[in-house]
Amino acid sequence: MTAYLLRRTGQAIVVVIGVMVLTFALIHLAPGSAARATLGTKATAERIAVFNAANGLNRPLAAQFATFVKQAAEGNFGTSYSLHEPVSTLIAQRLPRDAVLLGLSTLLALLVALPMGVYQAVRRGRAGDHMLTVLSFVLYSMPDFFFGLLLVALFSVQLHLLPSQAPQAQSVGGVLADPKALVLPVVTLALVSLASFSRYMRSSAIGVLAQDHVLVARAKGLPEHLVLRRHVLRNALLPVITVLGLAAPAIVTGAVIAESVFNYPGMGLLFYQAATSKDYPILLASTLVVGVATVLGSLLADIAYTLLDPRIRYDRG
Amino acid sequence: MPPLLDVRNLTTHIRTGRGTVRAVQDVSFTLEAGETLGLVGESGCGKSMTGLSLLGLLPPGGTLVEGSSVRLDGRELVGLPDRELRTVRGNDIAMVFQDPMTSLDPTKTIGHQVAEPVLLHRGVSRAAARERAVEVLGLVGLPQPRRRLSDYPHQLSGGQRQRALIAMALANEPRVLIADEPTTALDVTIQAQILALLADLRARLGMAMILITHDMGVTAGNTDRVNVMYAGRIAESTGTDRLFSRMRHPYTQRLLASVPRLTQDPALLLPTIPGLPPDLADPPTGCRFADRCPYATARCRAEEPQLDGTAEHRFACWHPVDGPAPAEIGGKVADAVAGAATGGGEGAAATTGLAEGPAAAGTVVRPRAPEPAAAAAPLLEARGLVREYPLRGSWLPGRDRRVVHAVSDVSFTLARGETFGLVGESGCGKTTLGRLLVGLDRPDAGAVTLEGTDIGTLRGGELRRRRRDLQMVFQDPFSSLDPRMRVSAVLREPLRIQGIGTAREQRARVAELMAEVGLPERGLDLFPHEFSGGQRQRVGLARALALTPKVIVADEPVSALDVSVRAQVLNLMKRLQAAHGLSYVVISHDLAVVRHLADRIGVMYLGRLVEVGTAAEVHRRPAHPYTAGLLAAVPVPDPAQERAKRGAGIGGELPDPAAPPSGCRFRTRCPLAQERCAREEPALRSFGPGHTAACHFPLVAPAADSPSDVAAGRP
Amino acid sequence: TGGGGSHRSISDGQSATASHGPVKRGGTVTVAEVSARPDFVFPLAPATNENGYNVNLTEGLWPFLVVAGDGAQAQVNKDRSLFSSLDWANGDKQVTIHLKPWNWSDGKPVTSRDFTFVYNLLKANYKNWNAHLQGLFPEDVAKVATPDAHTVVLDLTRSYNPDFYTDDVLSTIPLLPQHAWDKTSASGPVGDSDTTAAGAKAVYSFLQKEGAKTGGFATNPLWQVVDGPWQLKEFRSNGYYSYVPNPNYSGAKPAIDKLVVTPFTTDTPEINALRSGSSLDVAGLPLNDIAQAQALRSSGYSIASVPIPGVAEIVPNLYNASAGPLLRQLYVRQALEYLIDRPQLVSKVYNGYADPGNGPVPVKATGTWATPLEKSGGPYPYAPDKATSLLRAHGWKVVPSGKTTCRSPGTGPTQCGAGIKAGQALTFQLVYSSGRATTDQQFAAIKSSEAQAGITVNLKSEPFNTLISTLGTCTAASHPASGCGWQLASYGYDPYPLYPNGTGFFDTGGTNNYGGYSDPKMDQLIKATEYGSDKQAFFAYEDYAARQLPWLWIPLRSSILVYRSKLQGVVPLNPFNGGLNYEDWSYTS
Amino acid sequence: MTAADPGPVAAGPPVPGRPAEAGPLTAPAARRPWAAALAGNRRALAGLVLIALIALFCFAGPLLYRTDQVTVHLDLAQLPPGGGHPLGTDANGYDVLGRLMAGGRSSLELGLAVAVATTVFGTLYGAFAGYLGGIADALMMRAVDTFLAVPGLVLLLIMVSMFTPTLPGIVLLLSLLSWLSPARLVRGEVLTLRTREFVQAARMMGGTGPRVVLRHLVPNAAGVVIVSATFTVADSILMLSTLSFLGLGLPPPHADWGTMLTGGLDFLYDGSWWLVYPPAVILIATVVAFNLLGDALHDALDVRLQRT
Ligand SMILES: Nc1ncnc2c1ncn2[C@@H]1O[C@H](COP(=O)(O)OP(=O)(O)OP(=O)(O)O)[C@@H](O)[C@H]1O
Ligand SMILES: Nc1ncnc2c1ncn2[C@@H]1O[C@H](COP(=O)(O)OP(=O)(O)OP(=O)(O)O)[C@@H](O)[C@H]1O
Ligand SMILES: [Mg+2]
Ligand SMILES: [Mg+2]
Ligand code: NI
Repeated sequence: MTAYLLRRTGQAIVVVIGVMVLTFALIHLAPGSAARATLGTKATAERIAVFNAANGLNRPLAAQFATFVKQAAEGNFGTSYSLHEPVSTLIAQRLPRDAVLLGLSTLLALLVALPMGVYQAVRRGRAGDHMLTVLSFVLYSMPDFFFGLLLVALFSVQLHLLPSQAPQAQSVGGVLADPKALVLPVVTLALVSLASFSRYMRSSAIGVLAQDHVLVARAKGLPEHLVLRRHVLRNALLPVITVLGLAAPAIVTGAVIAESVFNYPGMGLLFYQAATSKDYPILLASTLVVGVATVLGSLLADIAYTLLDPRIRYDRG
Repeated sequence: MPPLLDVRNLTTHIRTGRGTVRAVQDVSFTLEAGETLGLVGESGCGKSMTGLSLLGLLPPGGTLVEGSSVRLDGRELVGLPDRELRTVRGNDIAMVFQDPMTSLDPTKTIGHQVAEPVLLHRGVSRAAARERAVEVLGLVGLPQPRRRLSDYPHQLSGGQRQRALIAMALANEPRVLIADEPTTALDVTIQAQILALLADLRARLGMAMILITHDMGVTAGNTDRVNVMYAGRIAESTGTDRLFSRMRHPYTQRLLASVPRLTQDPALLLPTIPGLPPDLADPPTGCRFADRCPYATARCRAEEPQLDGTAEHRFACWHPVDGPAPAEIGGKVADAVAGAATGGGEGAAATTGLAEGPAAAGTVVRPRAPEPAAAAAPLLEARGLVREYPLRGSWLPGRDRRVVHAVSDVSFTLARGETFGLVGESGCGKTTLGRLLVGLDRPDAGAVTLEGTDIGTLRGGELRRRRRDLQMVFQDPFSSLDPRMRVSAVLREPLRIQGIGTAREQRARVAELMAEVGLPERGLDLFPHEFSGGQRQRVGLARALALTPKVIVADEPVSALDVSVRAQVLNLMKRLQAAHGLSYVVISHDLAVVRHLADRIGVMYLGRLVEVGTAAEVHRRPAHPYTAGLLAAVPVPDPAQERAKRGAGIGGELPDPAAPPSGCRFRTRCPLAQERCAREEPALRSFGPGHTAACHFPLVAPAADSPSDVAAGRP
Repeated sequence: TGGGGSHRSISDGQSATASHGPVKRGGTVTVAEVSARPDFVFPLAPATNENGYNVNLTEGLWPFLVVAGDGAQAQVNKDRSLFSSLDWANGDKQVTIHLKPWNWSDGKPVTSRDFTFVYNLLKANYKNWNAHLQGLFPEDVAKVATPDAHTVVLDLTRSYNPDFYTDDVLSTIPLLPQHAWDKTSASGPVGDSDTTAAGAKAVYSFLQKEGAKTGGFATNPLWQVVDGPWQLKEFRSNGYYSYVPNPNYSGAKPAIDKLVVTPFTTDTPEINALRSGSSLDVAGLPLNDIAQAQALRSSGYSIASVPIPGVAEIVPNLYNASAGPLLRQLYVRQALEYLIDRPQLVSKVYNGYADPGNGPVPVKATGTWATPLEKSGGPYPYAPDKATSLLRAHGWKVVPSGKTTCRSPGTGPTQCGAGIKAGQALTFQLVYSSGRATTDQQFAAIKSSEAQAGITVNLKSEPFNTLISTLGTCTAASHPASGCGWQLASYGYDPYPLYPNGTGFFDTGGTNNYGGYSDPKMDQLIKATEYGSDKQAFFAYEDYAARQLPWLWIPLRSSILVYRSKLQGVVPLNPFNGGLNYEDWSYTS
Repeated sequence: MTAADPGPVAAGPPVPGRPAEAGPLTAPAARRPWAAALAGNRRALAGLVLIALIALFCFAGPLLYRTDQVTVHLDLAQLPPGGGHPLGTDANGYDVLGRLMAGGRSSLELGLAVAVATTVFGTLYGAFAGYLGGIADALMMRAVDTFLAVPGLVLLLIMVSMFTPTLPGIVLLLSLLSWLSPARLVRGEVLTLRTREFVQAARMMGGTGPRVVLRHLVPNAAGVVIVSATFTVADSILMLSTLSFLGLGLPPPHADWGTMLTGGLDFLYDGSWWLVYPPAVILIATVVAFNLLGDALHDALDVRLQRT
């Protein structure tokens, strides 16, 4: 197991370096100048020169990359061009809020999706399965912005039941203190990811149900609910963990939408705005953060997998 | 007093997308305490479904049809609410399944799984359930049961897992144990151990047992009575001895005859049952065996025979036979060759009625030199082959470089037209050796020479050309053919790759190959999945023949096939060899198969070749205790013989090939082992012409000639 | 003369009038801001720290010397401005500023020393000052004198049109508390560091550094010293902030207790919040949501529109490698303009809430400056047949709905023009800034109507910042440069100060003159508007620019404000700050 | 559905039909088992029928119902349904029904093009990585991981600023994001296929690497590939709508459902339902249809893979 984890960590490091090179290259390949984007319509040649010099943009790309890597290693991502704040501060402000929103919605999605997937697997081919299948596909197929707006139109505008915005507090505590406002964004994000989780769970549970050990459990006289809980759920969960681990980038993309629909400025919007205004420090730092999150996510998923699956846990040391 | 288990008119239907499968039809039998009932038959004839139906464990869409009745001690189980049925399952009736690899939950400890039924049915405390688990694990002979409790299934070997499964079934001392092919997935040696264990437990606990198997040998030694099933029905039902000596149903007769035996004359073809069991979604009217029965008449096709006869011996047949078929029924190899030459082959013969192949008797004239002269250069020679696989993670600093010793210093030769058989338990390196022989893998040391050329030194085009001479037939006919290619493309592929002939010539050759293996030319347009297992194995043979090789290495060519089909393929292999002067290396863990095909046999143990000799010699006068043990473990379809040898065979399991025992690798399981065996590695010694073995304490006296000559592996 | 004059009063085109109920003092007003997050509090923002929204934050704290816009009037707001009078002398070469006897929030008086403090800081740092206009303040100040604590005398290097100078220059200068800010470190003593160039640089850079620390906006003692009606109470990094009245404000104090500005990421959640009846009291309404008006009115809101002083345009890149030669031809620009149906765009796309965009001066927001030509629809009213004949007359084979190509190349009067090859098509790529449905509609319509004369306009929309990052200034000298790949660009609009002349836009080398337009006559006309007070000079410039089409004129939307009906003082709206004169607002009881 | 259940049948060699051994071969009905499995699957059928209807609507519809989807008619803007416009007109005066057809064409074309492009590239990439193994595989897969770790939105935003959003441009863009999943899937598949005996058989005959990959591995991974391609169509159509929402979609007068929906959402509250719900419904229906089909194929192919 140690060997396996060592190898996985090695791979993760390679990927993080890859992410740095890739984003750096892409960002600098894109046409347009950061100076003009930042200085706006009044960018004179003189000011552009000052800006470039101040931010080291007049140096060769390789040197810029070296500086970026060196500073990133020290945890210094520079200062945003357009927001004039240290990027680390910006991320520190926004990341936890996003984590709350995404964490809650993923949790909710899993809480619904796992039993739902197992239920569908058990009732495979029957009316209940078909209904849930179609339902989850419809949820999956709704563009998330449309879905969010529909919910707002119904629950906030029509019924005045729930606030149309996510909590506006800056701190995580403040966000959690406003559960009513969390409902719509969390539900929107959760329902959108519900579909893919439940599909995975369903097909993985179908696979497990077909295995002999389930038959053995039944032959022992175990009641069906115990068969499912003890012998199906955990086995079926394993592949889903891997999927979860890879979900980080997709979730970030989803977050942009939720953030703009529910007015919840987080990493997604920070990133989006940085990308449109060529705010290199934010762009680089946030892709790096997401990249690292993804890599960590799949690494953690692998570790979780290892812990949950004794076949790997006890594999030769 | 009612019988312990009384099954009447058990009928199970399964609704599926392609119609209703009548998996079990009108099955009735009784079972008394302490009795073992065998359920035998070909694959798909409803054996497992019968067992599952007794417990009410039907697949989705499955129902027990009106009129079915299962009484346990007079209590009707059919129609019982699920809650009450659950108190029977795992408590009064327990079941052991075929595949120990998948029958245990990989994420739960053995202790948990064995204690689970105890907790469930006995209402005892967790600690008490654990104690009971320890007890039964000890009972089934798992060493150090207490330590095993916290192990996970993957940490156990196949045999140990099967023991754990049995322990689980026995935890509540059930009155009836249904064992569904409990040993099919295991090695013969382990199979013997498990069967002995089951017999012992049954005697000690006084259980009744239903033993489901397709192996007539297993049936012979381990059952009191037998139900032969065919296409969802019982075809014949009687006491075991009577079944083997005085069977009445032609199906039983044929089934028995098609099993190759150690004692049988290899020159004779095996009798076969042509065709396949019917599709149970659409069973034929009348006798379901009629299509494959040599005695079938119009009545058979119109009218269904009922299971009738005396209480001791019931059978369902309009034209019962009386006792076993004569041995010559299969015909002889030479005749088969002649038959093929006249264009019909087995396939055509199959439909002609009485027997497969022309019935006329004749002597075999094998077109080969049976006594390879020492002077004649061998066709293929393996010299000191070594192949070791590094273990995962052994690159880490601070760890020893550990390797699996798959093949260690193996040498032997193969003469033209000869068949060399390789036997040994699973994991002893047979496949690895086979791959080395055909150049699919390269040895770490040693060399394989074909007609004097070391194929290890060949590269590129030269190697590609040389490959024509060496072909391989694989074990699994389901994975050895590309499922996306039509058979015509499969057979043309070798010709294309080697650039042999024009398209037209290639097509002609492909048609010729199909005829050669007894498949109709129409089959060329089909995909592999449209064939049965046996037919696919024929395609595999045809493909190997396409390049007219000199040597064919066949790795377990029949182990995935049903008995009846197995006989057909074995016959075909013999015929092809006779017709083309092929040399075979046949790999199998089944000594009977090897004995049937091979001229000489090599016995492998943990990567080493421990004994080599002519088939007859090895069988008659095994020198190595391992060979003797293997021979003893092979189940023979003869009740008397089987019962006599119960408990014989090899104990223990194959040691870890990454850390083989010092000295003689077999010493840990050898009844004759002494301290010398641990110190000193035995050299190959001669035990007669062409018979060598590596043992310090051989079962027969070695010949007096110099060992150095033998060490080179030259017979 | 002073700032105000009746000749400057314009009708804002809106009939919204204030309801006049009894005023109830107190209450909180919550204002929505869409993607406008201030991040710099020091009012003399350097270019590198300016994001366009900082003035929203600082205006209420440190008002400009001259405050533009009085209610709906496009004139100087004398009550809120810091001067009591401006006197021009010496042939409009000298201006005497009399300051009101007002106090800072810490009780100290606002004095002429505060003006010289600002002057000294800018003198030493103007190159980096975002609001700086080439050649104007402080470059054009020959001498500053402070005869007493409330009088400043500026001697200028040349005579100016007083309207221009008051409205465009003095309206960009706030007064800053020298007694609190004249230092070079947080703990250092307050002194007269600004009087030397080096000292002024040090003070500026200290204030610049402090001004960027968003965490300290509401707490740093520096920013607590204000002379405006408000004091910053709270500021969050996401752009949320709140004001409370400055208790020591010397002018008329605000009636409300607290003003909260709450940020929105996009229009969508803002509309949702309004519609769900949340706590928003004032918010902008995107034009394409104009249909929501009725629903909003019924839930207790009023709606008013206010024209934006500025000009919307399509900038032609006269020095793009492929489109430049075409666009340099006046007749091509004329044809393009003839094919834009501005009145229809105004009525259909903008529901009438837009300036038609007939020339360089908006007729609604700064109507007094609009010439009769502009008011009557501009020199190039929608006329597809004129466009067609213009092109034919210059040697083009016009294929309506097809591809018009040059039939007779050459430089003669009936030929296509220099650099245009035979068979060349009239194809342009137009980039515009994305995010507004009305803009998409407008350009789709323009594309479609240009096709009537066989002119192909390919559209590409990009977020504003992305778009301007690719917009390099292209001139005859600089092209082909890397930033000259664009052909036609429309990034929104350019805001005008009170005096809407073309400085910086159409003059050779002007800051916003991206397309490289250069015409000596235009330069001369623009200068004339800066220096003389002759209205004819302005009109001459305006009509010339309207005809010459340095840019293609297009309609400019108005901004629409939604406010709680019981909030009074919101209307009439002041176009110069989007109508957000919080200090005039109060609830009716 | 039960046919798909890997029940006890799987234990022994399967018994397809009843071709007599070495006797007459009865060819089962379907040559391609997945086609047969699909035919009997209601979900797949529903998906297929839906796709066919939508395709018919989009591609044949304009032949019957001609509208001008190029010229803006502001004077006809936002007419409610009725008269000559069964579904009204939009803010540009385009007939909504006609625009749904035109938009559907580009949405479908885009989805299919992306699916084809990513499938071809991803499959080859994954197949070679899996077949080559070792260092080459490790490097190739780390490249995939790298792309996976960069949020799709980053790539999209950067790419959008580099390319003018034209249909081919967007296809390229979305393909850049979508090839990763077929590549990973195919590689996984190839890793297991590689050990199958027919691959060894091909090598036995002297088959070369590319031959093994192209002739054996790729066709056998086809199941996985088809499933993933079907899902890619759905995902691409969805992604295009997200791009439009972010203002990065195709510029007017180009039509696609996502842009229509995004534009229509501005009128969510003002009663212009015909600008919101028709594009939403057809967009969702299309995505659902492709998902149903892909899901059914997935099930069907599982059966096949398990049977052979
Ligand atoms: N879940 C199922 N759905 C449909 N048909 C099934 C199912 N399980 C078994 N069958 C059919 O029922 C018949 C009997 O199957 P069963 O498993 O009892 O055979 P068996 O004798 O145990 O064969 P084997 O030796 O291969 O285990 C077969 O024709 C099989 O195809
Ligand atoms: N590619 C490989 N990598 C690592 N170990 C291997 C590899 N192939 C085989 N082995 C190991 O080598 C040993 C011999 O395997 P081999 O497959 O040759 O045995 P076998 O006699 O053919 O067994 P079986 O009867 O189960 O087919 C086993 O312990 C196996 O685990
Ligand atoms: Mg079975
Ligand atoms: Mg093997
Ligand atoms: Ni899957």
